[in-house]
Order: sequence, then structure tokens, then C-alpha cells
Amino acid sequence: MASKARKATPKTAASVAKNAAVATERDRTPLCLVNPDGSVVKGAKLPVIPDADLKRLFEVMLQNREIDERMLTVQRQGRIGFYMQSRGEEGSILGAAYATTKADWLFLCYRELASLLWRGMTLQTFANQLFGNRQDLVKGRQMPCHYTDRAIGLVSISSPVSTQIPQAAGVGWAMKLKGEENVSLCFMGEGGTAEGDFHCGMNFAAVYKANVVFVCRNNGWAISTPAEVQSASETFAMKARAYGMPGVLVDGGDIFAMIAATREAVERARKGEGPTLIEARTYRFSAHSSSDDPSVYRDEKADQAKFAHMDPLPRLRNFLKHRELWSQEWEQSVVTKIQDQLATAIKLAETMDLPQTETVFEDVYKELPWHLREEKNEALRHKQKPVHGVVNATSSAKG
Amino acid sequence: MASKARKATPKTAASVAKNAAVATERDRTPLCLVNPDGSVVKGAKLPVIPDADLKRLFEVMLQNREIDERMLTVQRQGRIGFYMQSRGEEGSILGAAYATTKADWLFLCYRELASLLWRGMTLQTFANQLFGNRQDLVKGRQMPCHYTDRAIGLVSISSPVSTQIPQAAGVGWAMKLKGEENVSLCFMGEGGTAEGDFHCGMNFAAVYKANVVFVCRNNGWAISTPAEVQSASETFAMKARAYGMPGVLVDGGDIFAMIAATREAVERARKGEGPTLIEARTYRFSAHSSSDDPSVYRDEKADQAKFAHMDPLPRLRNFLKHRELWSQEWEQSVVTKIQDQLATAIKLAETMDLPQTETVFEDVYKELPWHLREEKNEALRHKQKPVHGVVNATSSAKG
Amino acid sequence: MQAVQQKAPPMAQTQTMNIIQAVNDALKIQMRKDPRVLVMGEDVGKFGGVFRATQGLYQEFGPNRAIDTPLSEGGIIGTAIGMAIYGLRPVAEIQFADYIFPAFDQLVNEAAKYRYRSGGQYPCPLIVRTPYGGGIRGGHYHSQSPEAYFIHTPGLKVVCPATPYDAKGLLLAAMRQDDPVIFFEPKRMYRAAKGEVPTGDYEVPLEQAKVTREGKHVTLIAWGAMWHTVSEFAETLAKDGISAEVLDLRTLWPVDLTTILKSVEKTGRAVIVHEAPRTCGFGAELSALIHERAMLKLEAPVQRVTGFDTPFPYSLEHDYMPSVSRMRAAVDRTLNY
Amino acid sequence: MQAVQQKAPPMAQTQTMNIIQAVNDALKIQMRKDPRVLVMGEDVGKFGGVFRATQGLYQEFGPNRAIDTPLSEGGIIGTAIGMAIYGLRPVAEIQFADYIFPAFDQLVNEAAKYRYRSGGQYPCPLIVRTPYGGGIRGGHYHSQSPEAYFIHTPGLKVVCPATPYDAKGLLLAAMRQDDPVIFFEPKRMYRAAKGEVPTGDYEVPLEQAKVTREGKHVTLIAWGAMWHTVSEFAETLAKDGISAEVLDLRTLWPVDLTTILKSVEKTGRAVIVHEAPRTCGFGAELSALIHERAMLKLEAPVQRVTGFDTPFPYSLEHDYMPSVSRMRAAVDRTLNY
Ligand SMILES: Cc1ncc(C[n+]2csc(CCOP(=O)(O)OP(=O)(O)O)c2C)c(N)n1
Ligand SMILES: Cc1ncc(C[n+]2csc(CCOP(=O)(O)OP(=O)(O)O)c2C)c(N)n1
Ligand SMILES: [Mg+2]
Ligand SMILES: [Mg+2]
Repeated sequence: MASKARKATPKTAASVAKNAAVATERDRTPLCLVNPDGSVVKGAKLPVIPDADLKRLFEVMLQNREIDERMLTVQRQGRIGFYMQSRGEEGSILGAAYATTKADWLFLCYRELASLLWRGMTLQTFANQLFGNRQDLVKGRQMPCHYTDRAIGLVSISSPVSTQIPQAAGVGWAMKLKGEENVSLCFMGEGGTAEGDFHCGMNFAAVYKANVVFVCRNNGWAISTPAEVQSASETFAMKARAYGMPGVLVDGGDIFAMIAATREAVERARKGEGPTLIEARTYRFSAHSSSDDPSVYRDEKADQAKFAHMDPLPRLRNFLKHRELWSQEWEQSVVTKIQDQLATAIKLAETMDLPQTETVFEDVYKELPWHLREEKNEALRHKQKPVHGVVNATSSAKG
Repeated sequence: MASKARKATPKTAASVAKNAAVATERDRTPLCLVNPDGSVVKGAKLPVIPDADLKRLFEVMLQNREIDERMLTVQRQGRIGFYMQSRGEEGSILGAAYATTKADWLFLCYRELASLLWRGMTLQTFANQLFGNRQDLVKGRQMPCHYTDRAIGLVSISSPVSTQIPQAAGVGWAMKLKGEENVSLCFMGEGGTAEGDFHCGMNFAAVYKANVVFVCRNNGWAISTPAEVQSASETFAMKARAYGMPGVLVDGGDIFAMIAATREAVERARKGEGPTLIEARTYRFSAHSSSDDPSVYRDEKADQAKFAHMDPLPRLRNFLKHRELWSQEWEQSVVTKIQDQLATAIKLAETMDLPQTETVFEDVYKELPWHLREEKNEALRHKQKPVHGVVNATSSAKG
Repeated sequence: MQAVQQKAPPMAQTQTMNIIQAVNDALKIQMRKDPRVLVMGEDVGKFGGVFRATQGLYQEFGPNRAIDTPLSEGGIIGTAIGMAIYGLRPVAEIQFADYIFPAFDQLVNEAAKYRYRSGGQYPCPLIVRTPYGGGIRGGHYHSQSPEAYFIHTPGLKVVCPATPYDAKGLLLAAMRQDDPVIFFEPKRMYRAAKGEVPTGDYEVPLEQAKVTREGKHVTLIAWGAMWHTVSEFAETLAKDGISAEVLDLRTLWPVDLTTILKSVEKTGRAVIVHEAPRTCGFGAELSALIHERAMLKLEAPVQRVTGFDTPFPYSLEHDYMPSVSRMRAAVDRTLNY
Repeated sequence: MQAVQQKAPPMAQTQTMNIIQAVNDALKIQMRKDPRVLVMGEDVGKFGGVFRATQGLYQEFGPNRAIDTPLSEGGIIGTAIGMAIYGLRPVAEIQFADYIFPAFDQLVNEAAKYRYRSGGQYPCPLIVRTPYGGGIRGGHYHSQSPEAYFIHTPGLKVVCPATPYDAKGLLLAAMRQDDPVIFFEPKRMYRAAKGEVPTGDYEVPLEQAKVTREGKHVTLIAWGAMWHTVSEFAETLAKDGISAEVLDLRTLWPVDLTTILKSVEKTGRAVIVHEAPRTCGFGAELSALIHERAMLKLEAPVQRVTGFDTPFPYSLEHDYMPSVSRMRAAVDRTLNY
């Protein structure tokens, strides 16, 4: 973009208004390959996915939904401090995750549990984190739903919105500098696109053609704030243009479309051709978090009905039915199994001790400096009893 | 951008690559109404500008250039600590400024002296700021070229790049909230578009349709960094699309084009129709600042020749000649006059005392709190002699 | 517990309020009086804020004065600065103090320096309200107490009420002065602290600490949520025959050093309690100031009981937060020096 | 003046260098040894940095290891964090410390907490080099000394060399340990401070202060550019028969308290000198620590001579910067207490 003298015929009228950022029909239309009733969209070319994988993806969707319901109940019972559901967004999350491998690093916003289940995070690891117990991989240091699991390529989840975006760009850039074909897959919410970090991350990724794929889950809401307050642009995918990066709008209820779009983006990234921004159009069927009450700011009943067609689970079920890959008994057995496994994991996690007081002082630095040695001793001399049942219903914003 | 169910036919192929952010010919072509030789571009409709104004604009261009040369010399003599030139960019700066009035607040990057001369900042005010003397409107608190002059609508210039962008959006938003038709005019460099603040400011301005016009001076360089490192997008004007805002690319050597584009943008803003991003394609003919040495990172001689056609001064002179509004004597008299006036202003500014020690403690807060009263007394007890001639040639980045 | 300091002006009509209600009341009163005042931030409009501090403002004052913003702290503070220098009186909310850092540059390099660097031509009367502090199981990012960063920044005022009465009075005072103010609200006490608050208009002047309990053996210095813990602690000390004087600083900077020194010179001992990490926390400044100016009156070095120098943990926040037993040890250190 | 502390390892080959050259040399040595190391920042590549600290690296290591970035501190630090957790060793330059604030959130909420919040799974060995301090007629935004903000942030190490020898040795040590380090370079002394520096590889260990002058009446504590002023000041004191011990902290956090206490316990008096504003500056922490731990050995309260609590001025920076006459007054206060 240097000031090169260009030879084109000069424009002779400002026509600012005509130059406005109008989206074309193509910009506005989400990619969709499978209809809500499970039928294939006319003319669509489905991505190649083995039947076993399709069934496994459906299983994880079911599991995710069971886990969501169960953990919200556990939270309501005051047994864990916080929970965030992802009902209705599992399709796009799983679709994106499916297009990557464990060698591809994963940066999450926080609502992408399904991607971790897909990658094989164990239920025990999951439950330990929610209870913040002694076996929790993050040593009970973070709120529930802030997982880190290096074994499956999951980077540490942070509450501050969008800080992961430039970091993911940095990882994708490092992969490229090292000559690797790995990619970094980075989720964000549509609310997160308003932060300065979104801009920095997208820009660096594009300038250096980093191996990164950005997935923006546009679920319509950032807590109580509707997506139209976040940006005046017609779609979030269009924001890619500001960075000279391809942007694709996808029907987030259609896991096939998500897989197709993400595969293409991942392939480009692996080849060193740079990043892509994918907008997954979805709906946040659940509350923002266990601290939230959406009935204050939206018409829950009407909206649930209005957006029902965007739910990826019945859509995939319908597709599997068409392919004769589904049966009621199978679905029931998956649900029963996850309920049992979850019950076991919760029980174990809940009865496990909290981390020991001295762990508060570990990992601030690689080694314990003098002042933390002193402070550790002070803490040990004055060990406190855990305060149970401190309710945080004062805020609906945590996470 | 809420997740509304849209009725369009679904897209059936991801084709990420095809969706890429390709600029159209229209995007790539700067608006140009007057050719470098002063002739009007075929088919162009020139903005209406009274002859007297045209001559006055040319005068200010000449003045700006004289001032630039003179002050750099004064800096080289060690009489002021720092200076920033704007040679070759006066046209776009003046064009944008001409499209506004003093009631329209002005946010500068730092290289837009011409806009202040146009608005009537006196040479004495200017010189006092450069010498940081007792009469300096900012009380000798800021480096040279960091003017503030409320009388002409100039907000305080800050060194940190791009912080003015959300602030200008806030002022334009305040104007709108108050039901005023004023606008806020905000300059930035193309380097500044990489900062998070650019994103925040553009986004808020567009969401709230603030009364603001953004002018990005793309002079090809941010100190030693070429514009192509700042963004992978083909133009900076295209960044407007990410915000649902019109973006216009303008030949910055053509003051007529700048006036036309800015007038249209200002009009839209006054009517409450929201912000515009204008990219003025120019070339930074001078060094970044008095601390910089561009020969280290670019081929000075070749580039000066290559970009000569982008200089707005000969272009306007040629136009005036065509219109018989120019004479050598007139130009010479303008130059001589500004030289004289400047000499007088410099002399006065240079002989004026520095601010008094106690002023260091004023304006931190509206009133002096106890600790600053104490510190003021300490400073008065230990008054130091000014350290003259401390050279800052260690860095080329200041400003 | 709050009887000592909740003295309302005589005859004023009062009502029991918590801190949320007190803040809400202050905003309403000032928005009715001054059309330049508006509130803005994430979820502050229709929803009334995630802690509900701005509830009802959207309904009463409309979307142009109770503004839902994009999720961008830099944008909120950056545009609010623009509004403030243009003559409006924005009261920006940062949803949690932990999220104030994307706006840090706008606060410390811009808002704090606007009046100064413009030679007094552009004052920047911006208020930033933000809930701070731990004890709500918020982990790293819903628990921080970042006041020291702002106290270290010339040009900002830093206020932190502990009670509903002070929350309302200090916020009203802050909205009526002309410098940028970071207004930290103790989220743990948002609903837990209740007290009688005048329903009408009043101000609690900035830059004045309050002696909330008189005592003679040791001065306990606190603010915000910790003032409550410290006040309870002082009661238990009394049972052991130790008479503690308790100070609620209320305005952290510029601090009311006169009141502090008067108390410490009387008791000869001081313990400062805060939630933020110890190192370079505000306790360090207070300790330095007291030692510099009252060393000869001190029976023992000033003690600090603070959050530890680690990120704020989740499961073990009970071990992290300044505890009564650590406070007791600190008091004992001053008594047995 | 630098003779005392510039003792090179015996037999090592040395060369006269200034701080810029020493930094450059450290980067070159480490980049040759460790292919994971890269430098990145505004103008650091082809141009070699606006202070020329990275000169020649682009030519020797190419554009992938001496990287010119967009003008975006948030992007620089954010992506550098990604690189660091992925196993590279980025050394990011922030052109002036005054411009570190757009990256503040990434530094204090992210880099500082990465190892901790991931339970040790993701260390973040990021180095941020940045020139700080006044005395170059830089006004508000080319003069600030923001070390206290980072010292207050658990998880960061803060280093600040005063001499070429230490600049090289500390930077080499910093690049070889595994925690994020903010490395403040005294820009006023970049070219002014010269000394003999070994041309080969060596480290100056972090977290160790240095007694650069022995004395018995008062301890003068400083770092970075102020260490030079303080050292000269100590000479003038000697002429008046006052024997000052001078400490160069070198690593600010974790600070070498042992060395500080040892000196202060010996002299009974301490004066801390820094450029940053006094309030909540690092001097406050040092003062608190010394009083807490050595009060009975103190003949007088610890004194602070610092920048004033105002934005950094331009024309009057000579009045703003800690001056020898203010230092003298502080020493006198400790002597005549
Ligand atoms: C920097 C920052 N500001 C504010 C918050 C509080 N907060 C948590 S989630 C959230 C909304 C996020 O919305 P979106 O990005 O759309 O993701 P979604 O929750 O819809 O998945 C907010 C405001 C935060 N965590 N971080
Ligand atoms: C936040 C910040 N980072 C770095 C700098 C140092 N700096 C001053 S000007 C400049 C380049 C600006 O380039 P551009 O925006 O293109 O404006 P131009 O100088 O070309 O007019 C840089 C890096 C700064 N002033 N502020
Ligand atoms: Mg959302
Ligand atoms: Mg430029």
C-alpha cells in the first residue's frame, strides 16, 4: 500500500455515498449445505466425512448438551461457582474443530466446550476444572470453564475478551516462521470483534500471512447487548476486508458448511497462504452464563421459537436419519452413557480436596523468589477455611 | 447484524479464496480532479471555490513550506529541540481543513500545521509553542509541534499515535447528542491505522453515526516502516467497510479532490448521517522528523523524483496559472512576507523567558492538592538552571 | 457497625439502601439536575448494568443518556474523553476493574494529562465507575484491585467508598468537580453493605478520610470492602482490650494525610489493609508517607496486610484475601515491637 | 566513575562500548546461539531501531528474525506472547516506554499470568526492551519511567541496567530464563555511558543489586540513568566529608533486599532516587520494606528524591528531574534528623 503512482483513469467524482460499504447479496448470504430438515441444499457439494465421524460428531453434540444441562443444575445447587452453556452453538464449534488436528493449537473464547470433547479432553479433567480441585490442570486458579489442556493443544482460556486473538496470530506466525504446517484455530464472540485486540490480531495475522483461522461465533448477543450495537457493518465476515483477508459467512446451524469452510481456510493456512475470518451465524439459546437472566433483555419464548431452525442438533439428526445412520436407541444409549460417566466424574471431582495453600505461590515465576517464599510461609501460618456458598448472583457478566 | 433468519438462496460452496478481499478498480483509483500540470481532468466537476480562497490556499501552502524550512534550520542550530515537516502533504491537509469551519473541532496527528495556519493560528502562537516559552499556550509543557489552541477549535495534540481517533469520535458523538451540526475533523497517519485505537474510534463513530470525518494521510511511511507493512489491505480507505462506513481514496496532491471529498463527508456528518474515512494518498517528502535520517531506509533521490508529481504546490500553482490568478511577483511577495513575519515571531519567542517553575504544578488538577503544594515549594527551593543544547539525536522516533 | 459513620444530615429523610441502590440514586439525582450527565458502558443501558447499578436510567433518560456500547473499553474511555472535553459529563462504567486495562493508555496518557498538556484549555471531567475486589469467587479476572496503577498516575483522582452513604455522597461530589476520577466500587459489598441514606441530594467531599472508630492503641487504615472486615476486626480486638482506631480513606488520592497522621501520631502504631498485591500497592505509599513524617511518634514500623504478590486465585481465595488472623498478627507485631 | 563496577571476568577480552552497543552485542550473541530468539517492533528491522539498538540484526539474521512490525504495541506484545508460549524467544521492542500502555492489558492480564493460570503448562518467556526516562527534552511522551506499574504486577520481572557492562550481561541473563521480563533501558545514557565490556559471552545474574561505592554515613539507592547522577553526587558528598554508599539495584523486581538491608543497617540512613513520580513509585515500596525490616537500625526515616507528581514537562524538565541539590537536602535531612 505504498504510495505508488498508479496508471488507472482517475475517478472524477467523490460520490462518497455511492462508495459506502454496501454488502452484496453474496456477502449477506451464509454458506449452507444442509437444510434444517436434513436434506442437502440443491447443488451443494458436501465435504467428505466418513460415516463413523458423522456419528461421532453427533455423539459429541449430544454429550455437550447433556453436560450443559447437568452442570447448570450443579451450579444452581451451589456446588460449583459458575457455568457457561453453549446450547445451539455446538455445530459450528465442532465443525471448526473437526477440520483441525491436535497439533493445531486451539484458542478459545470460553463457550467452545464441544471442541475439547472432540479433541478428547476427559470428563474427569473437565469436572476437576469446574470444581477447582487438587487435580485440576490449572490448580484451581481460574473460574469454571477456563480450561487449559496442553495434551490436546488447548491454550489457556482467559476471561478478558479477545486477548486470545493476537496471541493466536502469534502462534500461527511462529508456526510459519518455523516452517511448520500446523495452524492455530482461534474462536471469538461477535462482541469480541469490537475490542482493539481483534484489530491488532487480525492485522498482524494478515500482514505476516500467519497460519491461523479465526472463527467468530455470531450468536447475536454479548450478554445483554445485541450484535447490531457491536458494529454497523452488515456482517462480521466483511471485517476481513479491512485486513486484506478472506472472510466467509457460514450458517452456524449447518455443521457441513462449517466443516467445508474451515477445511478450506485450514488448507490455505497450512500452505502458508495466510489467515481467514469465518463468521458462524448462530443464536445463543442459553443465558450468557449461570449469572445471567436473559428474560430481562429479550423475549425468551419468542426468540427460542424464532431461531429453532438454527439449532445444529436436530439438523444433523435429520441428516443422519436420511442416511439411515440414526436410531432412537442409539441416541438414548449415548445420552445414558454420558450421564453415567458424568455422574462418576462429578462425584470424584467433588470429593477431591482443594489444592494446597502453598500452590497459591507456585508458577508465578518458574522459581519462588524471596518475597513469595515469605508470603507462602505467612499464608501457611494463617490458613483459612474455604468460604462455601458465596453466591455471585450480583453479576451476570462473569466469564 | 443480529442473527436474523434471512430468506436469500443459500450459498453452496465455501470458495473462501474467491471471497477474498479483492479491491475493485474503483477501490484502487484515487479521486482526482486536477492533473499535476494544473489541467482539469476530463469530465471532472470541480468544487466551487471562490478565487480569493484559491489564492489564499496557495498562500498558506507557500507559508507552510517556508515555515518548515526555516524551523528545521532553527532546530539544526540547536535553538529548538525538535521539529516535524510536512512538505508535500499541505494540499490534502489544507483541502480537508478548508471544508470545515472553526466551530468544527480539529484533532491532529501532528503533521498538519497547514490546517492551523488556515484557521488563523498566529505565527507568534506557533513560535511560542516551539520555544516552549512563558507565552506558549501549553505553558512549555509539550515538545515542539504539539499545539493546542482552543480559539481556533484545535484540540490538544498528543504524541501517542492514534489516541485522538476515539476522542474525535467522542466529540462528534457529543455534537450529535447535543443536536448540533458541528463536525469533528480527525487526521491520522497510515501507520496509525494499525493501533487498536483506530479500530475503537472508527467502530464507535459508525455505530453511533457520530459527526466525524476521518482523514488518513497515507504518505507511504511511518518513520522507516513502509505502508505495506502496516496492512495487507490494498488501500486504507477500504478499511471503512469493516465499520459499515463510506471510505474514499483521494489523490492527496490534488487539493480540489480533497476539498470535494471532504465537503461531501462533512455534509453527511452535519446531517447526522455518520462518519467517513478519507485516505489521502501522498508522499512524505521530508524526513519523519528533525531526529530522523531517511537515507538509511529509502532511496531519497530516486523517490523524490518518482513522487514529484504528487506535490500539491506546483499543481495548484499550475492551476492558478491556467486561471491567470498567479504571478511570480505575488508568490515572491508572499514568501518574503512570511519570512519577515516569521523572523519577528521567532525573535520574540526566543527572547521570551521560560515558564516559571511553579507552572510545573498547575493544571495537574483544577486545584493544587496538598502534595503538589509541597512539591512546588520543594521545586522553588531547588530551582535548577535550564540545560541547554541537550541533543536528542539519539532517536529518530520522537513526535 | 455502620452506625458511627452513617450520620445523615439532621432532619434529612433517609431510606435503607445498599451500595448499588446508593450509586443508582446518585446517578439519577445528578442526571435529573444536569443534562450534560450521561452513563455509558457495556450492558449499562436497557439491562441496567450487570450489577444493576444503572437500572432504570435507560427508561427514565432514554438511549442517548444511558448508552449501551460495543464491547470495547478503549472505545468507551476514548469516546468518553471526547465527550468530556466537549462539555458533556460522561460517567463511564467498566464492567469489572479487571477489564480497565484495554483503556489504560487512554486513561493514563490521555485523560490524566489533558488539562495539563493543553495548558488548562481542555479539562477532562470524566468519571469511570468500576467494581473492584475479591471475595466473590471471581478468580483472576473478576477480583483485581488495580487502584495503585491509577494513584501512581498524576492527574487522576481515585475514590473508593465503603458504605452506601459514602457511595452516594462521593459519587455526587465526583460528578460535580472538574477532574477525571476513577471511582472504585467494592463489588463484594454491593448488596451486603446496607445503611440509612438520605433520599435527597448531598455530597461527601472528596479528599477527606473518616475516622469511623476511635481508639488509642493502633490505627487501622482501610477502604472499600476491606474497611468492613477491618471494622469487624476492630470489634474483636476490643474484646481483647486492644483499642483500635479505624480510618476509612474514602478518597485514595489525593489522600487525606492530615487525618492519617493525626491518628497515627496519637496511637503510635498503624496497620494498613488492602486487597491488591503488596508490592508497590497503595499500602507502600501510605507506609512511606507515615514513616517519613511521623517516625518519631511510631512505636513500631507500619505494617501491611495485603493480597499476596500472585495473580488472584479461585479455589483458594480464602487464603489469598487479607484475613483477620493475618491482621491480628500484624497488630501484635506493632504491639510487641 | 564506572571503574568500581565494571570489573570484567579476568582475562576476558574487552572493548569500550556504550549501552546501545552493549544491548546490540547481547542480542547478536544470543541470536547466534539460539535460533528461537528474534527481535520485533516498530522500525527495528531494516532501520535497526530508532535508537539503533538492533542495527545489523536484519542484515545478519534476515527479516524473519529482525522483524519490522505495524505501528501497534498491542499487536507486538500480543503476537509476541503467542510466539513465546509456542516456544520461540521473542525480544520485543517498545519504541519508548511511554508507548507501552496500549499493550498494558496484554502485559499485566496475559503475559504476567500465563504460567500461573495454565497451572504451569504455558510459560511465557517474553522479553520487552524499552527505553525509559527523561533528560532528553522529550516532554510528556518521551520521558516517562513506568517501572512501578510493572513491579506492582505479579508474574513480571523488571530489570534496569545502568552501565554497558550490566546492560549486556543482564540482557543475556534475561534471554536465558523463562519468565516475562520488562527490560528498561536508560535512554539518556544510551550513548553517554561508556565502559569496558567483554566482547564474549557472560551473564550478570538477575535479582542481584550491586554496591558500586562503599560508604558509611548514608546509603543512596538508584538504578538506570539516576544511578549515574547519584554516583557523581556521592563524589561531591565525599568532598564534604560525607561517606555515601551507592547501590545500583539493576533488577528492580524481585529486588535484592538482602543487599539493601545490609547496607542500610550499616549506614542507618537511606535516600532513594528515581525519576518516576513519587506517589506509589518504586521508592514507596523500598521505603516501606526498609522501615518494616530495619526500623531499629535507622537513624532517620528513609528519604525519597523523585520526579514530581505531575506529567513530565518539556521546558522545565530541569526543575522536574531529581536534582543534586534535592538529593543533598534529602541527605541532610537524614543526617540532621
Ligand atoms: C475485556 C472484557 N470486557 C468485558 C468482559 C465481560 N464480558 C464477559 S463475556 C462478555 C460478552 C461477550 O460476548 P461475545 O463476544 O459475543 O461472546 P458470547 O458470550 O456471545 O459467546 C462480556 C462483556 C470481559 N470478560 N472482558
Ligand atoms: C503509540 C505510539 N507508538 C509509537 C510512537 C513513535 N512514533 C511516532 S510517529 C511514528 C510513525 C507514525 O507514522 P504515520 O502514522 O504514518 O504518520 P506520519 O509520521 O507518516 O505522518 C511512530 C512510530 C508513538 N508516537 N506513539
Ligand atoms: Mg455473542
Ligand atoms: Mg505515514
